[in-house]
Amino acid sequence: MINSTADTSSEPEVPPDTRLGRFLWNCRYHPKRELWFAWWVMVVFYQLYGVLFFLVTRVQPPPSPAWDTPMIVQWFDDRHHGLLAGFGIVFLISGMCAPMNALLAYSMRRMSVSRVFAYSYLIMYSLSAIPGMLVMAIAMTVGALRPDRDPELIRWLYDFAFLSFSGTMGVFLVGSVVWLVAILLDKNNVFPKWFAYLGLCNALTEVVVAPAWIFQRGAFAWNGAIAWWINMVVFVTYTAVFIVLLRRMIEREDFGTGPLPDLPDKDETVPAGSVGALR
Amino acid sequence: MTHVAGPRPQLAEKPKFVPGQPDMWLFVLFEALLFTGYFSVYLVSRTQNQELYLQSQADLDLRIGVVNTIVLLSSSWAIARCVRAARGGAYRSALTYAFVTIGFGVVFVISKVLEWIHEIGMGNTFTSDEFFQHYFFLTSLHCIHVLIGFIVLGVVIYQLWSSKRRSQELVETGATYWHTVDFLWVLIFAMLYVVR
Amino acid sequence: MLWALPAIVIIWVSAFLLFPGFVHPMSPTMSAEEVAAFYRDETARIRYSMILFNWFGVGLIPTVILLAMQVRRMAHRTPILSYCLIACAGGPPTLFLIANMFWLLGSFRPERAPELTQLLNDLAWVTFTVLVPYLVAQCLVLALAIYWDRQDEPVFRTWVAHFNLLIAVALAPAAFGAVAFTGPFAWDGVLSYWVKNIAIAVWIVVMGVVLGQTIRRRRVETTVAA
Amino acid sequence: MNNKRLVVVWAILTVLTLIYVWMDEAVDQNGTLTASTVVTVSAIAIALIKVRIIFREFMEVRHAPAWLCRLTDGWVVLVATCLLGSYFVGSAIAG
Repeated sequence: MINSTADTSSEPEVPPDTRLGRFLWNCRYHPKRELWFAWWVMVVFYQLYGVLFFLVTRVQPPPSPAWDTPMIVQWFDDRHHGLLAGFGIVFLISGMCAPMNALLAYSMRRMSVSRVFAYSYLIMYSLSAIPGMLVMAIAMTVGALRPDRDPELIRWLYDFAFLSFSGTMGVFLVGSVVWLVAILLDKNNVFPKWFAYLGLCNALTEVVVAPAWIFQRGAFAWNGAIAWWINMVVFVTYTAVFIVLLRRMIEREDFGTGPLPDLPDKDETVPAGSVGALR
Repeated sequence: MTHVAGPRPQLAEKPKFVPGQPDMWLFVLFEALLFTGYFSVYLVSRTQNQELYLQSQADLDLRIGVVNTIVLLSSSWAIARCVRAARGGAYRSALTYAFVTIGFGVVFVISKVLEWIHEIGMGNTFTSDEFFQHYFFLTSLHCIHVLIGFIVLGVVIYQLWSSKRRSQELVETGATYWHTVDFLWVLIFAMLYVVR
Repeated sequence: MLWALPAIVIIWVSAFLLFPGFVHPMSPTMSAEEVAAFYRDETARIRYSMILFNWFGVGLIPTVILLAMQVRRMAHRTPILSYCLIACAGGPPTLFLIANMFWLLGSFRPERAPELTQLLNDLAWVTFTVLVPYLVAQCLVLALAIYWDRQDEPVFRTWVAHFNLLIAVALAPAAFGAVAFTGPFAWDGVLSYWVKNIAIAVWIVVMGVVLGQTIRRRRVETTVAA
Repeated sequence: MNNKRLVVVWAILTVLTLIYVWMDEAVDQNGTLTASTVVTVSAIAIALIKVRIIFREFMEVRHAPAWLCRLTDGWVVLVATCLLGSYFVGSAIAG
């Protein structure tokens, strides 16, 4: 899989012809293997995240906070196995956040800005996975664990899960702002400036989530049109954009400290010697 | 950097250019679409419960809204003057206009806060009914944009201050942001105060 | 910082032995009344052992940061892998502290309704059992970093990488600790409890020794060079 | 020249704002608000006209390359469609 993106810059003595061989070669010798590793982990993580949250556990799109207790118990009963197994996989894979955050932090390190940005972002986003995802997964797991538990307690777990998931705002808000300020100050041209402005939109959606803590129904509840659906659109756009931009950053990476060079045109193949010189 | 598009011979006497970073225009359009989303949600929920919205809307004072709008329009005018002055090299006057813009912005924020206090005094809070949910949501989200606008204007002033900097591109980018704040308010004003 | 590790290990082992629910791990099949009775009868031991854990639960962070610093010295082009380790460092202690709080809460008012005590106990055990994701990621990243460390004098020997892979495999089943009430996957089962916790203990001891040797070797090198 | 034009634009925008006050007076009966499709549609229309003036004059789209003109105009149309669409669809659902 990596070879499809990485074979443009392979060394002249690249031996294998098979896909697998090329993949192994890339794993061993590719000069950007660490970056591609982190990038692929990020892509796979988001795919799994979508599948697990939307299809396996079916906790997204979120159910209504206005439901009465029997409905909520019923909701847990319908998803009993999906929740337990799905969140088991979530627990297994959520460590994949680490390479992802490392890559984002690296993008900031490659900029001409202070190291403060990279390290702040790294710490903030490593922290964010716990209240933003794992606490939710734990509450859901415990909720599904004993269907015969007192319904009121199940309802409490339901609120706990969705509010911790939707209502964790600050780390993402400040994290996006850190990233966008770094992009705006950067002189190395690592990211286009419009991505910084898109980051501002994303940061503002985190502000918009806040009413989820207050309302049990309507557009501002945790499943509401404004607090969930519009935010989801922005978040998905933002994520898709930064995945593509990070990919381009890795392709342009020259391991220097100056401005990142632009990509050569598609028809113009990278001279193998330049990569050889890099190594 | 973006003005180097160059004059096109077949067109008018002036060269065509994008004001400010083209990147900022993406923000303008994206953010405006986002607000369109919020307005659509508002309009749909409004039609579902028309009576309640009309009743609550009666508690808003249209005159305050009009004054707010005119204040922001004036600030928009001032920043447009600022851009023209900076382009002409009249940096002192550009600085003055930038400060006038901030002045109008501050007046806007103060009048907004006074209006909120007034509404809360009348018992209309964020949680009191659906109309006021939307009212407080839209106005405060817009107010956050104004506050970010102050930071942007700060950058503009910083650029204009010293002869070492003076990037016309950044001044224009900042102005574009501020106009966005203005036209978003124009839309919000129509949505909250006028629509029946 | 490494000299602190043995002390931390001793404290952890004693807290582990002190907590009445660890040596014979509490079964998820216990009824609410049994759980409540357990918290009522063993209040003191639960409290003191968990306070001890609360004090020293974060003790592993310096070790992971030391590992990240060693990874930084490896023959890599980017600091990404050491960033990964830093990103992993805070996760397990934070999750453990959440579990720790639920246990302490459970023992704070043991006379409350048994259902509530059972809920706190469930939360504590589930959190404790599934805290593996960052540990797994940490082991895998470290293994990858060692495999990619191609130089004449690698920072760590290759067997350390194999060892980390093994530990990652041993830890993985615990992520499914809530799927079953009985059998090896249950939170008191062979895989989710014994294999996982022994793996963590072995990892700490082995990596502590390896780190100690590496740092000493490096110190000798720098003094010779100077 | 340029500056005068800006003042004129500002004046036009202000007058358009004041039209709202007149509309408001015209439609309401002694302070009670009544629903009115005409007011709603014209409020949205006037707002979008103002937005377009701000685009063209204040934000200098007038001098910008054609793609930006088309983009902003297209955007105004898009917003108009969304707002009027949600209003009418919403009304139709409410019956």
